[in-house]
Amino acid sequence: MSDAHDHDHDHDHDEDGYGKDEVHAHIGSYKQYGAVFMALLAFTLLTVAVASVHLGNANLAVAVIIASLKAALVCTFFMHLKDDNKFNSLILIAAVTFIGVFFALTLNDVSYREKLDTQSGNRIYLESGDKAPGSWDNPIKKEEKKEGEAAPQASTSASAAPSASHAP
Amino acid sequence: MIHLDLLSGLTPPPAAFDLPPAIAVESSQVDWLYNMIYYVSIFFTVVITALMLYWVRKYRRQKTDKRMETPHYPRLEIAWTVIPCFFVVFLFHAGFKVFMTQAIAAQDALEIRVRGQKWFWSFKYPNGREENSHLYLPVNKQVKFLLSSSDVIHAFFVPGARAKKDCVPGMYTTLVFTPNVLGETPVYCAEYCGAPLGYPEPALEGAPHGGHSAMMAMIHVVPQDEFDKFIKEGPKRPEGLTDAEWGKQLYRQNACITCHSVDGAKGTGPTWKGMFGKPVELNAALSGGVGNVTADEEYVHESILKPQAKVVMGFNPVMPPYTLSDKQIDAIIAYMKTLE
Amino acid sequence: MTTEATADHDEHGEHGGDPEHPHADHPKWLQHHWDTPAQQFDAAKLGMWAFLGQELLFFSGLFVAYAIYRTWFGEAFAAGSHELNRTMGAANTCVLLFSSLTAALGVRSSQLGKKNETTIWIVLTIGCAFAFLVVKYFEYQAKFHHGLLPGTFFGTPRDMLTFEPLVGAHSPAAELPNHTNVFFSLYFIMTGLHALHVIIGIGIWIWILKRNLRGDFSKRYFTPVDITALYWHLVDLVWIYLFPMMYLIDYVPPGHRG
Amino acid sequence: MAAITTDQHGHGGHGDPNVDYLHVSKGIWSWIYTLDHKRIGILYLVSVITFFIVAGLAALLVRIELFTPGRTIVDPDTYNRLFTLHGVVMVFLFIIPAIPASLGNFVLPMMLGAKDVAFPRLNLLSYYIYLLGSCFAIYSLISGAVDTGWTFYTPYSTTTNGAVIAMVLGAFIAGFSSILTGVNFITTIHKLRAPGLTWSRLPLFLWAIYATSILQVLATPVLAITLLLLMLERTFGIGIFDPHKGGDPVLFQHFFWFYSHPAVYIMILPGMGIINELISTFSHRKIMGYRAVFISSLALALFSFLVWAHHMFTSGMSEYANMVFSALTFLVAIPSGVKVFNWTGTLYKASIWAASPMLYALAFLFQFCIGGLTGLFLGMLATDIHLHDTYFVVAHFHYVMVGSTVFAFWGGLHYWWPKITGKMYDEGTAKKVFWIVFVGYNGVFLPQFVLGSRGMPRRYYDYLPQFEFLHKVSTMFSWVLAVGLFWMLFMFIQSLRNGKKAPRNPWNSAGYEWGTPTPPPLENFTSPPTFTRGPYDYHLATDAEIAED
Repeated sequence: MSDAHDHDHDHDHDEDGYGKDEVHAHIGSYKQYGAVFMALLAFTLLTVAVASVHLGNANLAVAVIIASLKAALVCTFFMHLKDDNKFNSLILIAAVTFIGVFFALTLNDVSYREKLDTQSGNRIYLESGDKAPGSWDNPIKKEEKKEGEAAPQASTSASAAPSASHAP
Repeated sequence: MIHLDLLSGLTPPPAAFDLPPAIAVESSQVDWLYNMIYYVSIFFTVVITALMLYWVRKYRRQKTDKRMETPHYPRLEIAWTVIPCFFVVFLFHAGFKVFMTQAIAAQDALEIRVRGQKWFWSFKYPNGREENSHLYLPVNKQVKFLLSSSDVIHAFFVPGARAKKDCVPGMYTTLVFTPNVLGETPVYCAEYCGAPLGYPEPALEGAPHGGHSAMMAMIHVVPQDEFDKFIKEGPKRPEGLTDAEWGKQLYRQNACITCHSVDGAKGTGPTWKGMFGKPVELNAALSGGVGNVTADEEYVHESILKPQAKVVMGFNPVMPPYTLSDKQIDAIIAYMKTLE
Repeated sequence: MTTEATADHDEHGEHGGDPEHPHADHPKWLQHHWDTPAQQFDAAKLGMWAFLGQELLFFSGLFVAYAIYRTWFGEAFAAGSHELNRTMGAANTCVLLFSSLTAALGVRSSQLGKKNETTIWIVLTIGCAFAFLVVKYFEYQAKFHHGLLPGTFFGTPRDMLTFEPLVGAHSPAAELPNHTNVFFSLYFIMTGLHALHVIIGIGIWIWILKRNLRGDFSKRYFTPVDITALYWHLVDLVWIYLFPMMYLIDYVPPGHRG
Repeated sequence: MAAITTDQHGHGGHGDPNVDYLHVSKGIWSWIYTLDHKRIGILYLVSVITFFIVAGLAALLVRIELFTPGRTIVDPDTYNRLFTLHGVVMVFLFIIPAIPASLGNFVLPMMLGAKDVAFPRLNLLSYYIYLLGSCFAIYSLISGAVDTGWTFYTPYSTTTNGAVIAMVLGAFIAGFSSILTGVNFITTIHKLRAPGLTWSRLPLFLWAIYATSILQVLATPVLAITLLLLMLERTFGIGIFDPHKGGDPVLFQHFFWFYSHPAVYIMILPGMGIINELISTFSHRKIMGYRAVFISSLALALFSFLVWAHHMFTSGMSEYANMVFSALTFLVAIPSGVKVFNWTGTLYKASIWAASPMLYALAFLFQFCIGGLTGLFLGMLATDIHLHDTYFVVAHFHYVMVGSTVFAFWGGLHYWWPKITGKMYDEGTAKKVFWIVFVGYNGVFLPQFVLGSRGMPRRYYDYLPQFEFLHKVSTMFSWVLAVGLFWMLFMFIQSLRNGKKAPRNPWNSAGYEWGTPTPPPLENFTSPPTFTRGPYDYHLATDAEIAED
């Protein structure tokens, strides 16, 4: 994958030598940049409109897809990835893949903190409402905290241990 | 009750290679895996090192150094890429299977709540009874530990059972094993949790010093009937000890010693020497406006159960709340009275 | 080596991200260890893209934290998100998209060697950036006055400049569900860090403007403008993701999650 | 080349080809403002070795304290600050910049046949950012160091006193130096290869540096954001990692290890790269399975991003994640195995000259076997539960970091010393020093495997009496290691003062970097080189190229 290749452009600079001597990237027209900008604005309005419609779980997915489309537009046209050296796109793809890995494996841990255990009928996270010591003490509700917190496990306050927010 | 002669003959020199003597059912499987990888590693290291040394000596550079090309062995390359894959997948499978035995508890497991705190362990039995630094377990009964911590991350490590799990503040984690050997086995803290200033004595007799390294507890595996008898009566004064002596023992076991000195030396908390019955100047801002108070039974009682209620001037409100029974607090007060 | 060169490479602040802009004798902008201008241009672009990959990973850490806390405290995030002003957020998005357009057109005119047109586009980009910061300032002020502040400051309305608590100002923090302070902590870190990158961007654009007015760039040498535009597009890219994630959260009660 | 006037900064002009880079310009300014990758390499080398000595002394004090149970020389709090100092300075200020920034900076352009790295000023800027970072770290050490361990786990790091913010800021800034070096090297390897140097002729040291640069660029920013969040947590109490405010301490561990596992590959990969050069030069043969070795370098770089949470098996992570990470961790064993088998295979039917650099390479092979294979114990869930956070882990990572990377660093230093300084060190002393360092090093860490299996936890100030004997053995051997290392330092200083003048190619190597005169001129090559053969093709190399002259 040697990339000492030259720019294969039809520009008039044609001195030979180690690859194309002069630097001349592809120059887009006003119309092209304008069109991309309009598309970006349209997507922004779309994502705001979709957000007001209550779609349940799909809302997050749609928002991410629209944002990714806008990001792709900016990368290919405004950042010239379309007519640039292919290795630059490879760097972007590598960065995005490793971010994906980071997301996937961390969420894999966080969202399954008690899944595996349910098959055997008991839970790692106490649903009995006992707060784990050192857990959430709501900074705003100062008054309730003062007299409520006698023994660490005594009070059965409303919010269960922070990460047991799902219902079974 | 087994005599508490703690650490002298504690862990006899390790039998299987260099693992501590096993005290749980699951440990034998872990030992088997450990020994298996141990042999595999020794084999590969010896083979590679022997080959290296032999070839280095055999192919020493001669005067006539006829530099020929390295031949190419594609099949060999593929072989030593694919074969380790199988071996490694087997290792993963075996490891995961044994790991699950220490993660999933049966329905009727004995549930012990373990709380790690800066530099001592406290255990709570199903009937609500709480003990520090000592844990009594019935033999051949699966135990499910519910671990938590109230300040920083500690780790409940029982080398004998090959079991370890972090105690994380703000969430519960579980650990499961079945002790099947009578006797005592140590519990260490495996996650770094700092150290107190100076060189105070540890909560557990004979344990090392230094905070994180002092955070040791003792598990006593006792026959079932003895465990039932122990669990029924609450913490009571061991025979042959006066109230004051029991108070002194509790002063050690509950790690009061880490912050409160008895000889007047300055520590993280106020000294107990000559404190009882005298007026105490409080930090009014932190004690709900109360200026000063005399150190009587009621003050000591409240300061043990709700330490943040009244804070002595010049000290930080860092004392954790304790759940001691009234008899235990009276014993501690008796001990305080002897400290003039 | 002219002092210009040494002054060049430490004006980016400690990020110092952009590979420095080459200066040499024949022609003036071609560094001695490069054989051809094309090689130098490709190298600069490649180095810049590596730096942009790094910036993406930098922000990804925050987005992972956001994702985790949103799975745990969905209700608090939705309540927090409704406290934010959507129109201001949308306006900011459009301002940044427009500044991305002007940056791209600035690069285009610089490639064609039109010095004056490039100046106009760069000035427009800087203008949009300032507009973005002004809108951000008012948004933050609203949060400060409502006491929706990160961590320990959550719940006590404060004045933005003096940090003095505002006596008598009502803070909706008490009515918000538990854990909403986590949302506002993340909100302030992510948008704050993004605003810091906008400020760094403005600094670089002003430096590029100075060099453009001085006539450093030509049809054969426009790399600095191109690279600064790349950095600016990245800043816009991060906001493209930040806007829906922060402002457009819709809460799904656990029952629905099935 | 036309006679080009030498320039005060020693860079603008093209430097006189027959005046070596050390004498082309004089004076302190020529070092402070140098843009020559060779001088920047030396600047890095000097700072890196100074930090190695500082952290090494801290390690000696830690070992002396552990000589006897109970209090030996320091209080528990000081002991905690000592081992944290040892950890932080060794990781962030020594071992990550050691090979890529010092030896890599020096040798990379020469191996590519280039005049300099792609962005010389960015190279100098990276060095000054590294210095700025270390100033913060030194300030933190002076004002009563940090007692959190080099991992800064929350909530301990956010609740303890001590100059945590200064140390964390130091590591934060030093991270950027690592990122910019990575950017610089990736661009150089892509864009500045001499004609004829195709990808399949690239020296394996450069493949390793290339893989390391990818890791440096794509992993270090996550450390930056983690440390930034830690600093915000300590100053404003934002509650991201604080359970009292709804945060999650295990999340910090995810963030920290997402960087720190690739970081341990940033440490080992350059070491592996140097081993390729040493084994090939001193066996006078091409590395066996060149393609397999460079692919496994890249594979290691890729896999290192997938396995970070095997540091967290007991941290309260879900069992589902434990399963996934344990499976992925075993992927990493395959490329390492391939490399070791190929290195050993190269020795077969070679013509081996066991000079002092080669001794370090052979020791690397032995010690990397132990380090790598003990990784199997820790990758497997069942045994890791018992062995995690015990001295077994301490011994494992010291075998991989010191036994492999630092031994390779010393081997590389011996190997390129004549090229860097133009002087030879005394071969006899070097061999004696090697054996002392080898015996001392293995004596310190082999007993710690046994300590760990017996359940001795990590970072313990005091221990039970049954562990005393092995701690005594380990501490005594640490003194032997210290003697060996000081003697090595003295040997190098001695060679600077009155070592014999080094010939052009003292090791009869066919490597590209030995094509230049020793020490090389400013532009590395008298005339721009073109390469017609691979770096290890001894069967194609002419006698003139190999000869010492």
